[in-house]
Amino acid sequence: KTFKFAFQGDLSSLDPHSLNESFLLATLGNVYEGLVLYGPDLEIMPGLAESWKLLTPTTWEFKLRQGVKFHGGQDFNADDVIFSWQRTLSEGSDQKVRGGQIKNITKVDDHTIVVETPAPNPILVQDLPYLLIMDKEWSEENNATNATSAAGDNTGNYANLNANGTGPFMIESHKADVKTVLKRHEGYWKDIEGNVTEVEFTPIKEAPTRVAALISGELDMVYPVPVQDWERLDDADGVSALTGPEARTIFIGFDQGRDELLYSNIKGKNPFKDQRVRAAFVHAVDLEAIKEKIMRGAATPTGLLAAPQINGFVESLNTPYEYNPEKSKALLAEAGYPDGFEVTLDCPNNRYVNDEKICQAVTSMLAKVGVKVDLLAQPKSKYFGKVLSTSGYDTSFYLLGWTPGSMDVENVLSSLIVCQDEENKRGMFNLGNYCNPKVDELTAAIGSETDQAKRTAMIEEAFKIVKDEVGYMPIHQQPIAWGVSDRVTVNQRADNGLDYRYVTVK
Amino acid sequence: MISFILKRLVQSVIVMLTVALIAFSMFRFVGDPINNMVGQDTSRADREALTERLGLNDPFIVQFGRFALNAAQGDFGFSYKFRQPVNKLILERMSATLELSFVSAVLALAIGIPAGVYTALKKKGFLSRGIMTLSLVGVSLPTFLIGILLILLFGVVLRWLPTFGRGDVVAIGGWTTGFLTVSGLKSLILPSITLALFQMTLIMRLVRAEMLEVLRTDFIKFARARGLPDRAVHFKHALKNTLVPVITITGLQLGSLIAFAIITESVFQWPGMGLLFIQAISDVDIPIMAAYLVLIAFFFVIINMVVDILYYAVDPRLRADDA
Amino acid sequence: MEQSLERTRLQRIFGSDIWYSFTHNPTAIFSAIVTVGMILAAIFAPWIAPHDPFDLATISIMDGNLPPAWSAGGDMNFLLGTDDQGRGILSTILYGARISLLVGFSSVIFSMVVGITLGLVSGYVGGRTDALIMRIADIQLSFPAILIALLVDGVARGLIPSEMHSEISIYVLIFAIGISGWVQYARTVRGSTLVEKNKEYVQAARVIGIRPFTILRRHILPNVMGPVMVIATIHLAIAIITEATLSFLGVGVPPTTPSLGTLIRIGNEYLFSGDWWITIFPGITLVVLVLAVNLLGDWMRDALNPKLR
Amino acid sequence: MDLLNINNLRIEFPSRHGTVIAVDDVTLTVQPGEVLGVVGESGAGKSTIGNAVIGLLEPPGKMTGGHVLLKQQGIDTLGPEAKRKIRGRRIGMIFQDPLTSLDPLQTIEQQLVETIDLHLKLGERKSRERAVDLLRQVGIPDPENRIKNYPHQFSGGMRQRVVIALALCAEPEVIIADEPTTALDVSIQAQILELMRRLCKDKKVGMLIITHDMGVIAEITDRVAVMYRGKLVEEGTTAKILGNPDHPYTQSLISAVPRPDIRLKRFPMVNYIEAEGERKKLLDLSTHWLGRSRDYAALDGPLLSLKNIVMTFVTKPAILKHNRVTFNAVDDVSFDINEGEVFGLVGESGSGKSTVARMICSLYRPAAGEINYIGTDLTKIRSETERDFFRRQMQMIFQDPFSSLNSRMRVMDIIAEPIRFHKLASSNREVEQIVTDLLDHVGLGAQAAVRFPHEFSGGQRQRISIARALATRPRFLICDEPTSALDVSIQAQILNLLKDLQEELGLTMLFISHDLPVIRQMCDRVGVMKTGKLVEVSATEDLFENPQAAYTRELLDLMPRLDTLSHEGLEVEQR
Ligand SMILES: Nc1ncnc2c1ncn2[C@@H]1O[C@H](COP(=O)(O)OP(=O)(O)OP(=O)(O)O)[C@@H](O)[C@H]1O
Ligand SMILES: Nc1ncnc2c1ncn2[C@@H]1O[C@H](COP(=O)(O)OP(=O)(O)OP(=O)(O)O)[C@@H](O)[C@H]1O
Ligand SMILES: [Mg+2]
Ligand SMILES: [Mg+2]
Repeated sequence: KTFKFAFQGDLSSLDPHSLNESFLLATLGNVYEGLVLYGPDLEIMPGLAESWKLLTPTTWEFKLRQGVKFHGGQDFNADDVIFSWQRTLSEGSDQKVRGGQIKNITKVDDHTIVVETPAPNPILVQDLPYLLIMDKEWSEENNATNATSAAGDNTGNYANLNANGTGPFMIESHKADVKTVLKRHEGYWKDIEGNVTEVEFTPIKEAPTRVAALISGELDMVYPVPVQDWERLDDADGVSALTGPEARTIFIGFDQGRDELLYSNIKGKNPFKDQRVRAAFVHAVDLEAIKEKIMRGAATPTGLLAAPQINGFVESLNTPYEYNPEKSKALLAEAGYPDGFEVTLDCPNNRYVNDEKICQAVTSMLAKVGVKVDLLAQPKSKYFGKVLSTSGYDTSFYLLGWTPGSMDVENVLSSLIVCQDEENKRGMFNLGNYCNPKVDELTAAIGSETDQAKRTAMIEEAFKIVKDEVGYMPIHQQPIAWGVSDRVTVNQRADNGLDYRYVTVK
Repeated sequence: MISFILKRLVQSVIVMLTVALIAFSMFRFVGDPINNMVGQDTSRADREALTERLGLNDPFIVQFGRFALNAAQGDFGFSYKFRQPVNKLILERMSATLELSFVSAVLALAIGIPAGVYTALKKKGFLSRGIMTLSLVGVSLPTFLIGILLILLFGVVLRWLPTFGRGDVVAIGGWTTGFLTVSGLKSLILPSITLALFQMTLIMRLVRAEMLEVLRTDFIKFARARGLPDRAVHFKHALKNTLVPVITITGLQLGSLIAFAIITESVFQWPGMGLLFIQAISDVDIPIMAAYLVLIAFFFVIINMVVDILYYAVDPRLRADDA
Repeated sequence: MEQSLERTRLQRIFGSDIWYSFTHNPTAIFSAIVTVGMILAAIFAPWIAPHDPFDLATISIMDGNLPPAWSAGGDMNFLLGTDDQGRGILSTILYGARISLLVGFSSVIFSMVVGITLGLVSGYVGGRTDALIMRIADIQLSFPAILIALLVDGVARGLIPSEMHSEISIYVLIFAIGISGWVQYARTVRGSTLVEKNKEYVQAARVIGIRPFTILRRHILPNVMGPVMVIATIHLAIAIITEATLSFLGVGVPPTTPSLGTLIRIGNEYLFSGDWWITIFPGITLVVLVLAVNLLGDWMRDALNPKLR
Repeated sequence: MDLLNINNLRIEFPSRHGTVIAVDDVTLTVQPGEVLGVVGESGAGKSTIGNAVIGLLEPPGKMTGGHVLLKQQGIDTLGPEAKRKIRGRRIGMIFQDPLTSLDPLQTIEQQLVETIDLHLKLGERKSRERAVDLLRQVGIPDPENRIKNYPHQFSGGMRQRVVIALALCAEPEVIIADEPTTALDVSIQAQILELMRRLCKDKKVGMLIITHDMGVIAEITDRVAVMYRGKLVEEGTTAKILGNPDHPYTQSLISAVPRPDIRLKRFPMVNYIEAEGERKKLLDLSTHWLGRSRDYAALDGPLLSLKNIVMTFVTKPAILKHNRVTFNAVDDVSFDINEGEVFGLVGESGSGKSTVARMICSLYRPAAGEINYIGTDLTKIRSETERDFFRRQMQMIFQDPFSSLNSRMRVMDIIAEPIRFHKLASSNREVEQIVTDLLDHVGLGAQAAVRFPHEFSGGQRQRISIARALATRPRFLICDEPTSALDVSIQAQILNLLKDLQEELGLTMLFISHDLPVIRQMCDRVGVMKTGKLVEVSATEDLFENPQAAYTRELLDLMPRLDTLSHEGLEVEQR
């Protein structure tokens, strides 16, 4: 049974360590496997490791699965795990962050290993699903022992165009950006729910074309589908929209670090340093309207920077700030800006669902309380080229979206909320440099607290502070929408990942 | 003639170098490639290391020099995104684009020229007015819109033709062709029409405009006086005298078809060079962009050379002043 | 007939054959009316338009995607419906036309002037000059408007203070589109010039001693304008649409002040969802405009050629 | 039975500047084997008749009355396809403007073969043979190679002969020849006329020949029709019309025919004026604009002297220099022209006369030799500004009045251009004054100023270019066939004007013509050219009385004698 689908982006490489990007990992997750796997609902389940247990706060023992074979027929064993881990740390690898969670791996026997972490790490396994395991021998034969780097010597790496994993599917043919065909790996160690024997993936850049291809019956599934097209899909016969909230949170940030805003008519001081101004902003924006009109009712407005699917999500804090223009005006006046001020909003226009539209809506809502926003909407490469740390956070007011790679709030805190800190690589995506020492302490503690109850408490406290200080303007969890033909059933994961294991073709 | 061609080839090298130079002076405005090459969690240190390794911190003149040197040895580097040799990527795509632009160019000429002649002859005619007007609707709507509408009609509603891609292709040596399979041919139809529409209008109107003038010349009058049949008068004598501008424009258009059929290729997800290029722009895949622009420069020099040669072929009066 | 020898400027205009053939050509009159009408409508948009879609404080997202007034769920305030941000399509067309027309016409004129001049020179002078200009043309051709726009925009942003960015963006557009268009004219004109320059009437002019520049302007130019007109009139449409593409790339006008092209582009995203009016109305506007301009161009080409009158 | 009938033909050219009635109620007939000559004032409507007969009137022209019958069958009413069948096959047409009648992008061969094959269905090879043969008959040297050339590589006369060949190639029943010999030297002319006469007599072809050359009329026509202002004023046998014409216009026309035998002081003016004083009286140059003082220092030595100039053309371009086929159109020619002198240049068509002219006004750069004008070598001058000085002094009347006028400019602007450029007039008003005045001198009314070149007859265009040449008040004037397209009356008027300018202001002229009588009347010295070489240079009278070179004698013998013309009332120049 063949399953044909299209995605907006393409599979830039077959090397599981080459790029830390969700689509690539999700796709290769069908070819390669980690010690643990994501279940249908992002829950962690045993993968190449049958079981694991904490020996000391910083050491774990993993029992590896026996009798697993790579597509090439090689046996899977401890050496492969160690090798793969080392590979993630190799020059050119983009998995250094994951690899970095591990200090050392020692081989007990062929199917037992002990993993050592630099610090106590309660959520180590959270980081393992996408630490994909390659075969040592195979890699050495084809001297692909280093990850395919985007630069320098070992570009053109064998692993870039070939794959040899333990997963249920293996690469039949791969033409970058044109078509990739996978077929079922018969010797897979476990039988799977799905009945697909062949998968055909084509990247289709333009949304309308994608949708057309689905409706015309050429494809069994396409994603993402623009929210405004859902109704159309449901009306059309033979296809329907499969939707759900994504684990990604869209939010707007303020530059609270600088003493004067880069892009504003207020000189000599930084209005965003004033909590009242930030409060005024959040109260001026009508999240419901955005949900109804722009997201066609599909988004879930939020008050928290972490989505419900994320480990450590805090229900109580998830209620959005209330929409209240009057209050907003009052606050502005109080803060000394009775008739507002000007500021530039940086916004991507091809990164998140309807990102540009959201920015426009926010712009006009703020206009109503007297704040004149100049909207600078750009394609993602230019946008990120401007706002990120590498270009010195060149922004005053920006829209961003975040899914924690580890599916744990700790990542949210340490990337978005703690003070910018170059040395320790923390707060790198805290583009506005919201900074509160207390929160930093808490985050540090959360990182190493193994007692779940204590941990949860600290998480709540941290997020409470952020929310009270209006560190950010959370917008919503954006929806995922897949267009699926009635011929097939698929499982939609909240990280927008498609797992062929759960695809069945009627 | 040979000397002429040689001269051009020499010039083409200079042109390509200049293009590369300008290209490199411009890349930093296109965006920051790094973000497309690493995941969000990648630390700044690693990002900067990568930037360093790619030599993106060097002044553009240095980057250019490096590029030029390698290019001289036929090495255009590796794509940042695909981590594959750029030559390979571009070559893979070339056949798709060339076939598409070939077909649509043929369409444009095959329909545009006769239509132009007709509308010129039947200046006030009802039909020709109709043609003139309709053709304009074609150009005044964005290619993207036209593409989508065609897809909706023939792909979704009628389901006659594929909505995207190139269908099955047959590989002959390095060249993959869609001409040999049914699905390949079917998938050619919509994109080539979309592309041809614009060229067609342009060529048609050019031919018409020129014809109107030529038809009034004495030699046409004399040709009639000799009793030549209309076909001969119109196509052999009149049309040939209108060709110089038509050739020019056709050349240019063909060039831009090959180079920048970007919108059409992305609407139909046609795996051609245009698509590769626009992707490269949005991913800031500098090696691809650089190599591509240089290649295109070469294309244009060649095409325009052919055009100039055609001038001489068409109009003997121009040969005198070429020694 | 003698009076025709000393005529005031006005008489020259209204006495001219151009004017005469214009007044005797309904198509020309009609399309002229349409064109001028649109231009005026654009200029006086603030007075004509029911709303000011560029004033964000007045638009409300809550009336986004309303269908035209006459269809179910339509709203009388928005005759032609609204777009996703709740801007009245009618008003937006009127305001957007300002941008589109400005960019369209200016950039086309820009590239015409540059192209024709260079074309004439390289065709007439020939030799090294010709080679040089034509190779520059080849270089130019290798860069799509998109890249040029990015370059120009980048440089411009580098040079001028940030608060002025929004003002200059439109000139960036005009320049970028203009510069990427001139080659078409240059090469066409050059081609025709090569043919014309050997004709005897040019030699006659040379014998009189007329400067090459004047010969080009007065003798050759009129004889090579035919194709130029064709390209220019069609080019207008392209320019207007390119503007939208560039704006999307963030180098043009911001999305809060959509042009015709941008409006169409926004509409494209709603083709499936059935909000056809967002695309169709601006689309029609564009088609009509282009039609009118082209018909006008056709007429003028014939009118300028005494033999065809 | 009549072969061709033209009954009560009336043709109008409506325009917003009033309707021109080009032909007004003209009736003509041509018998099989007969040659009917049509003479008359330039602009009288002769060509228009021709065009009307084969149904190719220039828009906006239209037949508003009358019929055209071929063998009693009306052909003006036929459908386009039927008309097409007649053209070329049954009626051969030679247009007045041979230089623009050929498709510039097709070789002579292609055009001939195409036509022959179409009508005679001979097939490629045979057609080609016939084509070469035809070219030989019309006297094109080495046709086998020349047939491969393109029109622009041919001289005026050669093109005209190609056109004739094209018209004759299908052996039509009727031939309409509009000024077929204007650009031909007497020898070729004689040959062509002979060819045509034979056709008529042997094949019973009827011919309607339009010409200004009374010599030609005398040579071949059986009957002559005289036209004036669109009307047919007189018709009769050739002898009658030439001998004792009835109509005053005809009389004055005949009296104005330049005499081959004797040199007159002035050309007799046509004194027939139908309307009141339209023709210019003798103008008094001392007061006239054309006569305004010229700032020329009197010089010793020749004004212009050519030293061994050579012009080489490439007839077969090739990559490598050595296998290019080239030939010398002008081969080592040298002569002087003194201030105030009229130097005639005669010679067979294609002998390089126009090329010489073009080199003098530096349109062509000589391959060798120098051209000294007032001591400066023009071939050395590089910058336009330097050249200006000479440009103003040196003007040229082009051989082809059709292509040397910019069809997109009004006559007013065409003539005003040099005046404006050289700042010869202070105000716009004055410029327009001058232009009207010039138009008047060349016999075109002021209303011509607002019209465009294509609205004029051949002769009228010729006069426009003459007016343009005079507009700079030149010191040295090059006339390449200045009057070939003019009827004798206009010709007389213009030649007199030139004579006056020459005598009173010392205008120097290089006068290229095939019309030996005119040469005799105009020139002080004459040079004879043959195949690019100058075979003889001598004073006019000597040349005519006792020619030296064999070729010159040949020319003079062939010069048509108009013995029938009466002599009385002509003042012979004493010398
Ligand atoms: N296209 C036109 N529009 C207006 N008037 C025209 C046009 N063509 C010719 N005429 C006028 O018709 C008249 C006759 O023209 P025609 O060419 O028949 O003269 P012609 O007898 O051949 O003179 P020539 O001997 O100089 O050739 C002229 O007065 C001319 O001005
Ligand atoms: N551009 C050219 N290329 C090749 N040969 C040419 C070119 N121009 C003229 N010739 C040749 O040069 C010779 C002289 O031409 P030219 O026009 O001077 O003759 P001419 O004396 O003026 O004859 P006519 O009296 O018929 O005009 C002719 O044989 C002609 O074929
Ligand atoms: Mg005539
Ligand atoms: Mg000549």
